[in-house]
Amino acid sequence: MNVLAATTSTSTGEAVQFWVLGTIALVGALCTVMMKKAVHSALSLAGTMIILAVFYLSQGAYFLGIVQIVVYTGAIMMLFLFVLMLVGVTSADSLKETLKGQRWLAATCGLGFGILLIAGIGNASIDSYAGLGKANADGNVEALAALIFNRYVWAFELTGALLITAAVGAMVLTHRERITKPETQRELSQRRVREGKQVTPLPAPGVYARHNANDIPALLPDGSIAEVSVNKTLRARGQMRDVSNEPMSNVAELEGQAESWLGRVTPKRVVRQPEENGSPESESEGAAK
Amino acid sequence: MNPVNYLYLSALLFTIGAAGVLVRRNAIIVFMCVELMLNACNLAFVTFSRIHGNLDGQIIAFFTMVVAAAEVVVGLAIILMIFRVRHSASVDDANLMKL
Amino acid sequence: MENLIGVLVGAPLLGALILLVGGRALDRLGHWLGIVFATTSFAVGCVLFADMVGKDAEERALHDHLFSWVPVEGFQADVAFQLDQLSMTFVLLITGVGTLIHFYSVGYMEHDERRRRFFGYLNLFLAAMLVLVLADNYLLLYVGWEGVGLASYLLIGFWQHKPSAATAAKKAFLVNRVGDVGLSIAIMLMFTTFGTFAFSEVLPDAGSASEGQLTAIGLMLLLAACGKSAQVPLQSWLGDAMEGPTPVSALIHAATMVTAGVYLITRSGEIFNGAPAAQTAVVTVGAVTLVFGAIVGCAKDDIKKALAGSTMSQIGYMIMAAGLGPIGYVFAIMHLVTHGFFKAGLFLGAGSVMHGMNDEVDMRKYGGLRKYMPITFVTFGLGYLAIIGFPGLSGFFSKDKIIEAAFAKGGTEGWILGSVALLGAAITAFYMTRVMLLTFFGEKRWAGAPDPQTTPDVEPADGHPAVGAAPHPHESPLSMTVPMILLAFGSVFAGLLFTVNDTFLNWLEPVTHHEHGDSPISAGVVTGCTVTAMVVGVTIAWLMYGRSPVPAVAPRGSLLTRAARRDLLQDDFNHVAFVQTGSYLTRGLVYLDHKVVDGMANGTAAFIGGVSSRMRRLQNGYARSYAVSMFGGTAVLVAATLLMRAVA
Amino acid sequence: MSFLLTATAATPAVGAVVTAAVPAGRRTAAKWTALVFSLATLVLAGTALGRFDPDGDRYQLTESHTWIKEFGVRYELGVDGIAVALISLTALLIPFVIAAGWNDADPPSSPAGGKTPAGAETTSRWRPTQGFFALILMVEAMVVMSFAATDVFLFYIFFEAMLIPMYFLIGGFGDRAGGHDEAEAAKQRSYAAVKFLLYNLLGGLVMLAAVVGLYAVTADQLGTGTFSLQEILAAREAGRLDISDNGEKALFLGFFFAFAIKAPLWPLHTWLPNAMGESTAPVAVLITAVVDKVGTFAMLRWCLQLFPEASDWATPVILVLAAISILYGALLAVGQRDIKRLIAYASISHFGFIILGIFAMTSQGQNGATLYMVNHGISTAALMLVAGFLISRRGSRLIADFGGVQKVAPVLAGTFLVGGLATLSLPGLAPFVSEFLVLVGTFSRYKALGVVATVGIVFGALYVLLLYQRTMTGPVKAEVEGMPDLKAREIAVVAPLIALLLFLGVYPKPVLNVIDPAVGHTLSDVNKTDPKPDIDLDAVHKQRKADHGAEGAEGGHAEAAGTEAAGTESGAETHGGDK
Repeated sequence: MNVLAATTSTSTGEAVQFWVLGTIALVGALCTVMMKKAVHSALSLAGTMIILAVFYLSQGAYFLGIVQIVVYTGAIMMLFLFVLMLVGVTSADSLKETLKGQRWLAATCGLGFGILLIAGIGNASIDSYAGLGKANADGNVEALAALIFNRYVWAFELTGALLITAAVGAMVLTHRERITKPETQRELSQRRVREGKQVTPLPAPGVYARHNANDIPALLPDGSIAEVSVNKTLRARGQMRDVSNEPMSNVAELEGQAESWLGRVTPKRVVRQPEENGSPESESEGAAK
Repeated sequence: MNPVNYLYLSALLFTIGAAGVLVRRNAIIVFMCVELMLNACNLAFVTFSRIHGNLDGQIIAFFTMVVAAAEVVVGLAIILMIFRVRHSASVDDANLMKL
Repeated sequence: MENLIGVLVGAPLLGALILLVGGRALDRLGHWLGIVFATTSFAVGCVLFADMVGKDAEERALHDHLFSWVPVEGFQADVAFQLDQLSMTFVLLITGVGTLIHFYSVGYMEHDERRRRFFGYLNLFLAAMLVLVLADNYLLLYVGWEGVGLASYLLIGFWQHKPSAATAAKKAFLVNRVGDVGLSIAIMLMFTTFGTFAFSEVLPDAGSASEGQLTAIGLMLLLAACGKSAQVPLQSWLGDAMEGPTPVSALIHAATMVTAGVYLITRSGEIFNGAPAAQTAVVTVGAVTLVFGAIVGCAKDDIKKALAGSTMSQIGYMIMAAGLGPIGYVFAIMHLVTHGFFKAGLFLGAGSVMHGMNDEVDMRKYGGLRKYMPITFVTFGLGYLAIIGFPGLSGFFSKDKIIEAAFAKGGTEGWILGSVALLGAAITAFYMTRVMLLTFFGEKRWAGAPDPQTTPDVEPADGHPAVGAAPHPHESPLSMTVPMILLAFGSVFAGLLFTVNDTFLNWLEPVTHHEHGDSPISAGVVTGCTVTAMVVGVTIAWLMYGRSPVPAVAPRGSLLTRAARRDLLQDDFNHVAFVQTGSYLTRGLVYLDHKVVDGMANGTAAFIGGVSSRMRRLQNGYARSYAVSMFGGTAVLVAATLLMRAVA
Repeated sequence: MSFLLTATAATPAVGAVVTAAVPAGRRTAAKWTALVFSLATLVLAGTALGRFDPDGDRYQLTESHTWIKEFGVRYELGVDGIAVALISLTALLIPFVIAAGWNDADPPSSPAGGKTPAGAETTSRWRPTQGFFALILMVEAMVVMSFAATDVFLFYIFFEAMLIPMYFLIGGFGDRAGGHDEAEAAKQRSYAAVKFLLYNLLGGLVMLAAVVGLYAVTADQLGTGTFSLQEILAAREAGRLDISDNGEKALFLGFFFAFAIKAPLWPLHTWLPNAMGESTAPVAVLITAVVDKVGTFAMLRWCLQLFPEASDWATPVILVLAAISILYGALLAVGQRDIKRLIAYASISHFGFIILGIFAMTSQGQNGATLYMVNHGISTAALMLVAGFLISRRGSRLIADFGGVQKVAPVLAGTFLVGGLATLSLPGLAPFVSEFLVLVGTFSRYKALGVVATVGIVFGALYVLLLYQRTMTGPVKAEVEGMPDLKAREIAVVAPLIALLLFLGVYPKPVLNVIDPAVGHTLSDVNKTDPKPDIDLDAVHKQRKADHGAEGAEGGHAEAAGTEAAGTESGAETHGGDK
């Protein structure tokens, strides 16, 4: 932007841009750290990265600015989201600290480190800057290319090798080699019988016709829920919606009506206590009923 | 405004990222915080490039990005694998380093 | 002729080696081998003596350099022998008496299954003693000095199964070691003072050293002499050394080894001549021991211990004479030689008595033995007359000369020393008469009916004491009596032989340099006093033990008697002062080593262990905890960098 | 350039590998392999000794190759008289150690019930025998390298690496516990091994810091850092290397600390009694007669040569510590109840003498100290090995468990006594010469210390004689009854050692001739000359001659004495001529 060889101050426009976007970037960074859900963190980070890309552009690093958007925000953050999707939400998302004193130590170190860095930068007393006018004279991309393919070509080649290795490594890591013959249906059923766990097929989720969503466990004859009817991932995330109280209370209500209709004494209503692993949602739902 | 302010911003972002690494338990978020730290460094490099008027800083930032990309790929693959085995993405669960 | 000196030493050394390494195969003729080697040595000694007598006084000394022993820069010690008149005297005494005692031992040790070993040790002793007197430098002398100590250790403890013998042997070696410290330091002092310790270099020029240096060397030599010659304050081992077989007591602890101290002082005469303070110390030690030994000798009921006290006392005479300087050296040696004869004879006599009495040593259980052992009685009696200084016998001449020399020292010192010597002579007469009366006169006091005619003559089963069985007194075999007779000849005639024409004086004079002292009283008066003292001593003893029967169990006695029986409390003193303190010190140090020195190391280890087991908790396995440490570490590094830059 | 030293060190190393590779169940083959290799080493060491010319260069049989160029580390070997004597000692003792430990690592004999199948199986699979002998050979290889190395770094590597086989030898093989609690014995053993390791490792680490420091100093002052002794000495000679006073002191202390632990010097000694007490007698000999010698040797070669001024500076303290060692070790030996611990404390006393001799800085002292190393090796080996035979017969190390052995096993008692007499430095046996040289050397410069050290010989006699009296004399104890006397193998082990003790006691000149020039070099390194005697006898003689020149007899006498004195000073050659 600035074509002068050595200047002390940037344009006002850039200053305004810095103060506004810089604040947003900071907020984004803080959100990345403090958001409870990983998805929210990822989105905040993406925002911060885009703002950084803008900063790159405004500082004369055009190539990097574009790369930042394309590679970082576009590719890397998408990868993060993909993985998030695969992994899903876990209990690790909880913001509750489990290590004693970890937070205090982290705060102390962070604060100390930040102060030191800032003090160091302040100490450096850079009042003027050269600007990239001269370096970018033939165009930023051409100048970078000249450097990369001349002085840094060796490092560049190595980085290429690294990337390929990383790609192969990721594949190797995520790939599961089957080292035994896949079990046939017969073997599976035999094993089920041998282990005596669950011989029949798993129950399907949903309660009658009213709730057929995948996250709602089926009910057993006594009114309790059959957890195995819900997908394992959902269970791991704790996204199991227990609606057992609703039909139970409906039945009880119906029975009450029938009793009163028949003029008999209302039998004591049995209210099932929520399961231990019932998610907060299901708890609140139960309470709402 | 002096470009030094970018450096201050970079320092703050780095510190926030570092604090995130220390505080969060979800491996993916920890990873994101690491990315944040790398980005903070990149910002500093780009700013130095501008202050000194040569492009070496940008080159370094470029390489950092490439390496970061490689790191993310491998790192996420590892997280996935661990999740598959342990059904958890918490960094605290992988405490096999304990004596 | 020089080469014969090597044979002189080599023969018994070879004998010791063959006998000790040879094993059981030599058991049957081992003792004869030992005698052959000892006799060879004696024969060579005689040849050398004959050769020496044939030469002029100035040319008599022979020198034989064998090989360089310890060559280190300025420190040159050689294995080299020097045979002059002084050494010659000792060589003849050692090999002569030694050979006789070899013969005697054949009979005495007849029933001991380890006789071969005994002769090996005796040969070893001869070799070591010859090295001692033939060495041409102090370091080689030291080898002989410790060598005889070793032989003495082995022979005192020969009956190792007896704990008392083992203890006595150890005690003798240890006390001698204290003396050896003195000799070591003396040699070191010579080395730092003169740069050498060869007789031929140190002695002629001793005068060039300062009196202080000479006094220091002299006192250290005196310490050495005290150890080896059982002089106060290192006298305590000699009494216990009587645990050894009697031939050993005769040879080592009467005739030869214990007189090594006298040899050392005489040999180092030039050093003492330049150090009057050291000489005073020597005469003091001699005079004190003279009386000390005599008193102990009076109280002992054990015949060998009584004789041991006497030995101590007689060596006191010699040491005192040697301490008098040039006026006394010759007489010290003369008394040494005559004492060698009569004391060896006395011990052999005592051995003969014990041999016939089932190894009973308590004189109160003897009595009236003169009828059963006539030869022993006569030879013992001649030795007795010699030691008390009966006119005409050897002891009379040598002791008289010493007493004369003591008076001739002059001044108050001379009077004191002379009086002490006279007192010693009187006490000597007393205790020797007591021994004589208790053993050979009076009633028969041993257990069982004292009628040898009716009881079968049974030899004791072996050399072990079979105390309690009824003894059957009998005369000893020929191999024992012949040496006794020969020694008795020596006791009778040696003194006369030496004194006529001052033979002995002229013989030794070139080596020891003699001066005639001016005695304040005439020689005749001194002789008169000596004879009077002797008569007084004999009379008192006869009054006490000759007229009335002696109780078989010792009476309680006066305080002095009881103290004297306990060797004037020397062992009690040593026990309290050294043994007990030492054992407390050792135990304390062992405790200290375990608790403090080792404890500190272990404490450090425990401390580090404790700290690390606490530090281990930091390694909780949580990656985030480690990350905090890393982050904190980075912060510290940054801070340090900044600080360094701020300072620089 | 010859490869003799490399070969001497490599032979036992190869032997160790070969011995370890002998298949299980062929125990006897392993033993013979080890013995043959140790004898081959002895031959090579003997060749080295024969090729060594005492009057030639200071370092001979040198080898020099670049090893790690970047750090100036070289593979440099070379021996002076001291080193070649000690290499010979090592090579000499190892065959005896192996022969004495012939059955020490055999499988425990099966219990009284007879051979059970399980026991037979452990016997056929038993491998520790191979390990035991391989480890001994490995120690030998490393010790030889430590003696031969003239590169600080090379020396350091072997100085430290020695700890590993020693650790296993101490911790892995102990006396048969006999009637005692096997588990408790194993616990004590591992405690001793760990203590040995930790003490020596600590010293080694401190030394490592000093080694690095030395490199830094040479790199700083010479441009390129070097560990080579010869280069450093040459540079100092040329004035190119001048370590600052404080730097030299610090480096000296770093080196000395490690050597003082190894030697060991009071108060760093407490590992030795444990290590020697718990290990088998041959291993105890290995520790005290071979491995510990590296410590005292290193003081001579490294401390004095590299840091002469600092050595001078530290001398008073070291001498006092050495004197304390002498008395302390002897007094503690008196108070021991365990035979092997007693010998260990006696060794501490003897190491005090050696260190005293080294730092007295006189030719007598250092000659004596070096000779002492050799003699102490032989005498302790003799005493300890016989003690080992004694202990294995009774299954107990306690002095109180013995008594009257002399009666039942006279040869054993006799050899034990000779070993003991050598330990108390009886004249006529080898240690006397060295001990007296040390005392004279010390006395001529430090009178009081000399006297204190001399008093030590009384205590020496005390502990040896007490030990002999309590174990060998007196009435025969019931448990000792029927104890067999030494067997042929055992006599073959002890007899040569005793013969050597006698020979070196009477004629130590061959050894002294090898050592003496090397000591002269070392003394000139530290700029020390022997103190002159107070009286110059030559001057006295001249004076006398002048005074009595006219008198024939006097003059002649003085002249004769004078020539003799001159002969004395001009050294051994003259005496040889005289003869």
